[in-house]
Amino acid sequence: MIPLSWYLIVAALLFSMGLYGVFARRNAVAILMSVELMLNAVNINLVAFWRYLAPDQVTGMAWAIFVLTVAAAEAAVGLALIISVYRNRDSVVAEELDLLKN
Amino acid sequence: MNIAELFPKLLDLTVFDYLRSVWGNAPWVEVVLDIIAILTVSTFALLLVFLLGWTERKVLARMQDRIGPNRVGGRFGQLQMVADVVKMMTKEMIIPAGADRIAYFAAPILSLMTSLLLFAVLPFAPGLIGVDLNVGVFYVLSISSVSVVALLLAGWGSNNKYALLGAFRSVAQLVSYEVPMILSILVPILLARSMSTVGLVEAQPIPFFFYAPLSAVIFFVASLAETGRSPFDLLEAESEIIAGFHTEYTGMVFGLFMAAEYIGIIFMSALFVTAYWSGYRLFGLENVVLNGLQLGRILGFLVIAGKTAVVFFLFMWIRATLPRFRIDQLLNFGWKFLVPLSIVLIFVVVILDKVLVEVGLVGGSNEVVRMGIHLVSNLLIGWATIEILRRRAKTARQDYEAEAAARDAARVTAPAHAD
Amino acid sequence: MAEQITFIIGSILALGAGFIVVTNRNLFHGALALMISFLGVAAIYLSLDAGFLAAAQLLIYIGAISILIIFAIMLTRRMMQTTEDPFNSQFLLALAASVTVFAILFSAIVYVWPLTASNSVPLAAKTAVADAVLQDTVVNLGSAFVGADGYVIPFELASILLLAAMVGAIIVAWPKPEDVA
Amino acid sequence: MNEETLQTLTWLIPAGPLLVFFLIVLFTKHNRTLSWLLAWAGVIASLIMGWTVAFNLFAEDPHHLAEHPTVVQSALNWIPIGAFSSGNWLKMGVAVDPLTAVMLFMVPFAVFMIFIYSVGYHNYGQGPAHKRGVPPHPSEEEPMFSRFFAYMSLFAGAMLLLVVADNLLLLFIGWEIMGFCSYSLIGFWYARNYHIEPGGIPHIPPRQAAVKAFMTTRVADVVMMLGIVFFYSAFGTLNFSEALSAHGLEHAAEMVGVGALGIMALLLFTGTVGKSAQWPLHVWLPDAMEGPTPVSATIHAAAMVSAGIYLIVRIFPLIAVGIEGNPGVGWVIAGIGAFTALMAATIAVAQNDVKGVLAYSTISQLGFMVAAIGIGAYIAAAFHLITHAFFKALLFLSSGSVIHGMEHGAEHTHDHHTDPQDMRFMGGLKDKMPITFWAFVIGGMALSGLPIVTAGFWSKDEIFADAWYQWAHHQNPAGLFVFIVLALAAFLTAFYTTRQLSLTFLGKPRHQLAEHAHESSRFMTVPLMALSVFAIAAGWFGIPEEFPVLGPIVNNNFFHHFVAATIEETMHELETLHLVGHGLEVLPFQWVPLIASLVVALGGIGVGYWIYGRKPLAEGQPDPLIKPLGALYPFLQNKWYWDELYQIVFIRPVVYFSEVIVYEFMDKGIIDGIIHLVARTFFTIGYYARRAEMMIFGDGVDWVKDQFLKTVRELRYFQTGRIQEYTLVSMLLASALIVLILAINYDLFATLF
Repeated sequence: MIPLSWYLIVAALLFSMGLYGVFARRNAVAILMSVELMLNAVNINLVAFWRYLAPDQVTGMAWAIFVLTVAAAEAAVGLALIISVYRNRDSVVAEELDLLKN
Repeated sequence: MNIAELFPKLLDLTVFDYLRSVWGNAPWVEVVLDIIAILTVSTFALLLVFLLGWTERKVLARMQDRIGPNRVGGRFGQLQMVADVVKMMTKEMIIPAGADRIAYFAAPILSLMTSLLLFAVLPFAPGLIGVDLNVGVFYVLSISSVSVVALLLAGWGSNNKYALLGAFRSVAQLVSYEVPMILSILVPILLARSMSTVGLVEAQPIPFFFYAPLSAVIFFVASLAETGRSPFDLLEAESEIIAGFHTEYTGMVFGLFMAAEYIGIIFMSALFVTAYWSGYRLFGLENVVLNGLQLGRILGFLVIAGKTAVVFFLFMWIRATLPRFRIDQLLNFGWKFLVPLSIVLIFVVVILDKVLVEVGLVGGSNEVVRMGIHLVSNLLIGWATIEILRRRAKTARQDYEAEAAARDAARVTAPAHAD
Repeated sequence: MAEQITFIIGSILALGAGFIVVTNRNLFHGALALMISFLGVAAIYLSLDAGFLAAAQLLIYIGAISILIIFAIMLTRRMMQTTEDPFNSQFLLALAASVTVFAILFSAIVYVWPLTASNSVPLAAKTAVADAVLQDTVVNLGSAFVGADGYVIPFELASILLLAAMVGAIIVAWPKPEDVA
Repeated sequence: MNEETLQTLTWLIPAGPLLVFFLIVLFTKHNRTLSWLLAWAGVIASLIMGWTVAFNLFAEDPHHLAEHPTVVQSALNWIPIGAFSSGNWLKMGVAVDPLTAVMLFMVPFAVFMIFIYSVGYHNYGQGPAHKRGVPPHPSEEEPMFSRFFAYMSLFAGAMLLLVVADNLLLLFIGWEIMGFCSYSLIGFWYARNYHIEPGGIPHIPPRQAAVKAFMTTRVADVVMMLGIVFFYSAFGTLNFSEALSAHGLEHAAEMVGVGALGIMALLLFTGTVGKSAQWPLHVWLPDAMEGPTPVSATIHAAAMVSAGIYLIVRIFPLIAVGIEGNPGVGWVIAGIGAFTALMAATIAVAQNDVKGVLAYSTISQLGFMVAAIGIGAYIAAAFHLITHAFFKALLFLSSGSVIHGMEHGAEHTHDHHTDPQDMRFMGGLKDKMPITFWAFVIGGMALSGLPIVTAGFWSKDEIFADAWYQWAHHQNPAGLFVFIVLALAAFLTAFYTTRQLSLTFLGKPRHQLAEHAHESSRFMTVPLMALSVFAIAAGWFGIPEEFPVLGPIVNNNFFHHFVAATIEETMHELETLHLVGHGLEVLPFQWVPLIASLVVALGGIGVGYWIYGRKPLAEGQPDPLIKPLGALYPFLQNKWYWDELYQIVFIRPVVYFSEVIVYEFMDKGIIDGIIHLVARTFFTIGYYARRAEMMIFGDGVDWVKDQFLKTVRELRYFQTGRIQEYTLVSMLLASALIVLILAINYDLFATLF
């Protein structure tokens, strides 16, 4: 049997990697991809908790589906924004999008 | 283990049980059996390509008043496909300069892989199925949506603008037609109250085609588009973008794409048969037992093979008959016609069927009444749709004619004002 | 046995491909790796008896989101010089931060969880549950989503969210008239 | 009618107009006839269902009602709280008790009348409009006709939702939808502009008025939301019938204390202060007159301001308990109400805008109701709410008709510069617009409280009676205070109403606009006539039984018994629990308030007629009050300078604060100062280090100094505008926090070391 903590650790690793991508990547699309990784990590947690702690209820699954929905919406809007920014500023490097500085 | 014992087990599908009894209960046994099953289904699917590739060439030739393959392997060119495969395998594989090699090679593999994966949930005969998932149809849809990725990879990896354009087009087409396909196959799912493919077949003493012919037609059209068949063959429209996403592929790599395409077509035909034409069922043939031998299994398999062949013939017929759509017409047709129609259809079917089942018109002799009512509602919707289309076409034609007349008039009077 | 294998393969795919996603210079390959990572997550779902969610993962993440991302990459491909550094100036600090976060999560899972969870919560083993219950999960999920005693409001809100996101995305990405000319 | 049918009907009451909103927005394609037909259909459906439900309750036995006040109760599970299938739900539902029933009688009817009127008001001309977003000339059609009806339907639907809501959250949802609708309707003519001559009365354009109304009510709503949160935490539910039962209140009083319940009542009351335009948040309402007149009628009669009063009437048991626990609460509510009533009445005396007078009279009358609640006159407040809604709707619609007539005059004379709303240019409209005149007279007399006949007299009289009873029987000084102040306000009310009537209708036309005015179309006059009936007859249902002569004849104070049934039982139980001093009381007949109300009403009308009506103003003659009032007159005319005061007290300081304190002082001074200080310190250190290095060390210190300088420069660019860096920092801080919490909670340091 696989202990629950293994799933949690895999999810934590995936989450931390995604976090690193969000912090350190220059390209906005890459940041978005890292965010998707983080969302996936969260979903692993939800499903793992569902299966281990409350398999007779649907709460975990339901929330996993909601996360999926939100991820889809987020990707659509995020990518639209990136394309729009690219059109206006000719750049998708997050560091260069710093009109708010100082 | 001997062959004499094995053969009858093959017929009544207890061969795996037999093998288990021979090999024991070691953990590796299940893994080996799984691999055997996977290999069997995949090999079967791949072998079908040989048969159907040849058939299509023959049929198309006949329809175009030609003879078709007639040299290799005798009068009918039976070995033409074998020769083709040998040719493709021996051809040089040319990789374009600047290709993204990972994407370039991942594409055909992914393409073939997704096509083969689809066969896992296809019920060939009673009890003869790779795996009976309770979300079988959903699985099919998920896998076929993954196959879109293969086209993108091919288009990007080839480093060729025609390939990339072709990939863009293909993705637009496939993603668009996924929607009506999902929406229309919801109708049999709702009627059967099951997403499993076996559940679909089991729920069809009367084929669902007679319940919802409109949904069947939509599904058929969408599956034509999903497999990139004529008249939706924009994926490879030779006259416009050379060969679409597989322009840069040669040799066996191209062969993989072709195999994947044929397997996809076969599967779509088989799924159509499963969802609307009661799959392997035909007047109880699938349950025949002769001398304790499960003859029904073989008969059921033959039944679904026959039905699939008919649908596949329909595919070929359409390919030989209809001209190609333009990309904007294609997308408009999908989004502005098929999608709304199938949404309306789903609403009607859901409400109607809920009412019918609540009233108790389900099962046994009542099933005919249920079918009749669904059929009438479907035909009504179809008639209304055609009526609406006819009127709109009429006004559009009148507008166009008025415009043309105005243009003509302008042309006649124009010289007077000229200069 | 099969479950462990699925889990291990899934984890390796998810984590390995995830690593490629965050480190790769070539964005397109990053997107491919992302897809593989999603596939690995789907495998993890399978090992958790959530077949429906695995299929949904394929359909939505690979079939929709990944394709969307690849499209975006292709549309902004002029910016995709693989020569330039994929990381910004704070990558070391970022590394430290994410390692810290992982350390916190890890210690929470390994050290703190056993302190909080009473012994009644089974951590090592899955709750034994009949196959029929798992088979019914999809049915229950369906009725929970549309039932009055379930998630019908959040479900409808999610659909409105998707609709709004779709409209918003179209409007945001729509070329302005002056851009076209 | 069985219970289930009633439940279904109640759910459907707000559904019609809400649905119509979407239908008009999505499907009518600016088809004018279709739009108003749809809007009518929606509100008629609400009217039929609302009256069906209301009359079902009217027919019930009051004693039976008193035992089970909530006749209709139906709730849906809304959002699961806690684990799925744990059975904890946030519920949303509808409920109907007698109070709801009288509102259901009033709201849909008044709204329907306004809808009928709106068709005539907007649909006069047939030609295309010259511009969107400004009032169309009489010969043009309103270009945003469909939009108007869509918003109005949403408004009506939200009000009905608020009325039938069985919990505070659903009520708040309706409340906020109305806030949005009032914003978009007040600013309906968004492109309108005014040229104010220097020295004239400040006059803001509709779009600013809309923002002002929205922002002012928002201030109150934030506080109200705090109240809702407090309510939930104290009662554990937002449901009225659960929370405001004797049991629920007792429980909450034990939980948080009686004094805290008073605070909660005040927090919720703040919502009323904003919505019902009480001092000090009354400033938005007069400017809300910038909307089309039907909107003014809706906002000030049927819907928006009534909602605020409805809220405090609805939560009356809570307020009563709060007052008992802390009499200051009662003083605050009664004081604000009474002060508002008097202040607004004085302002109304000096207004020249025909709608401006009505706006201030609305504020004043709302003050009456709030003051009534403050002294515990529950039924009187509810009664005045209903009668006021009828006669104020009538007055607004009549004034709209007058303006309309004046605009016809403007169209005829091509004079588009004279303000058609200014009463100084009117006069002599009695013969030109007879129906409007009589409607205005009936409404005006109801507002003045003309004895015996009109509805306003009976409801106002009841407030006086309650106030006097508080003083005479319970020796409550608040009662006397309210009594005196309201009597003054009532006198002024009668006075300015008579002034308005005289200026508008009597004498000879003082301007060519008035000369060419004529009666409005039937779409506008029919609602006036219908509302006139109610402005008179609504009062007859609340005649006290002991009233001389009339009381024994009618012998059935229907309204009193009916509405009292809502909380009679609860208040009785609360009395036995000693949470309130006394339950709902049946007042004995008292001569003092009756005489007072007769005197102020007749006196006000008399004085008004003596000054304005006896010898109507001639053209160009100044207002006769200007001379005797002296400096007071501009003070009143400029609305006590509240707007200017707020400009000085609130707006300028905020601007100053953000400009000077935040930007100049904190940003530039402290933050930059620290950075500069650090820089200078290290620079100095570096300087001396360099000096030292010259003598002692060499390059090593140079390097150190460079590093210091570099760090300092980095520090200055701490605000990078880069989202990634911000997230990184916040993540690090969050991590530190989590570690800290975990460490404290689980004594991690002990485990680790």
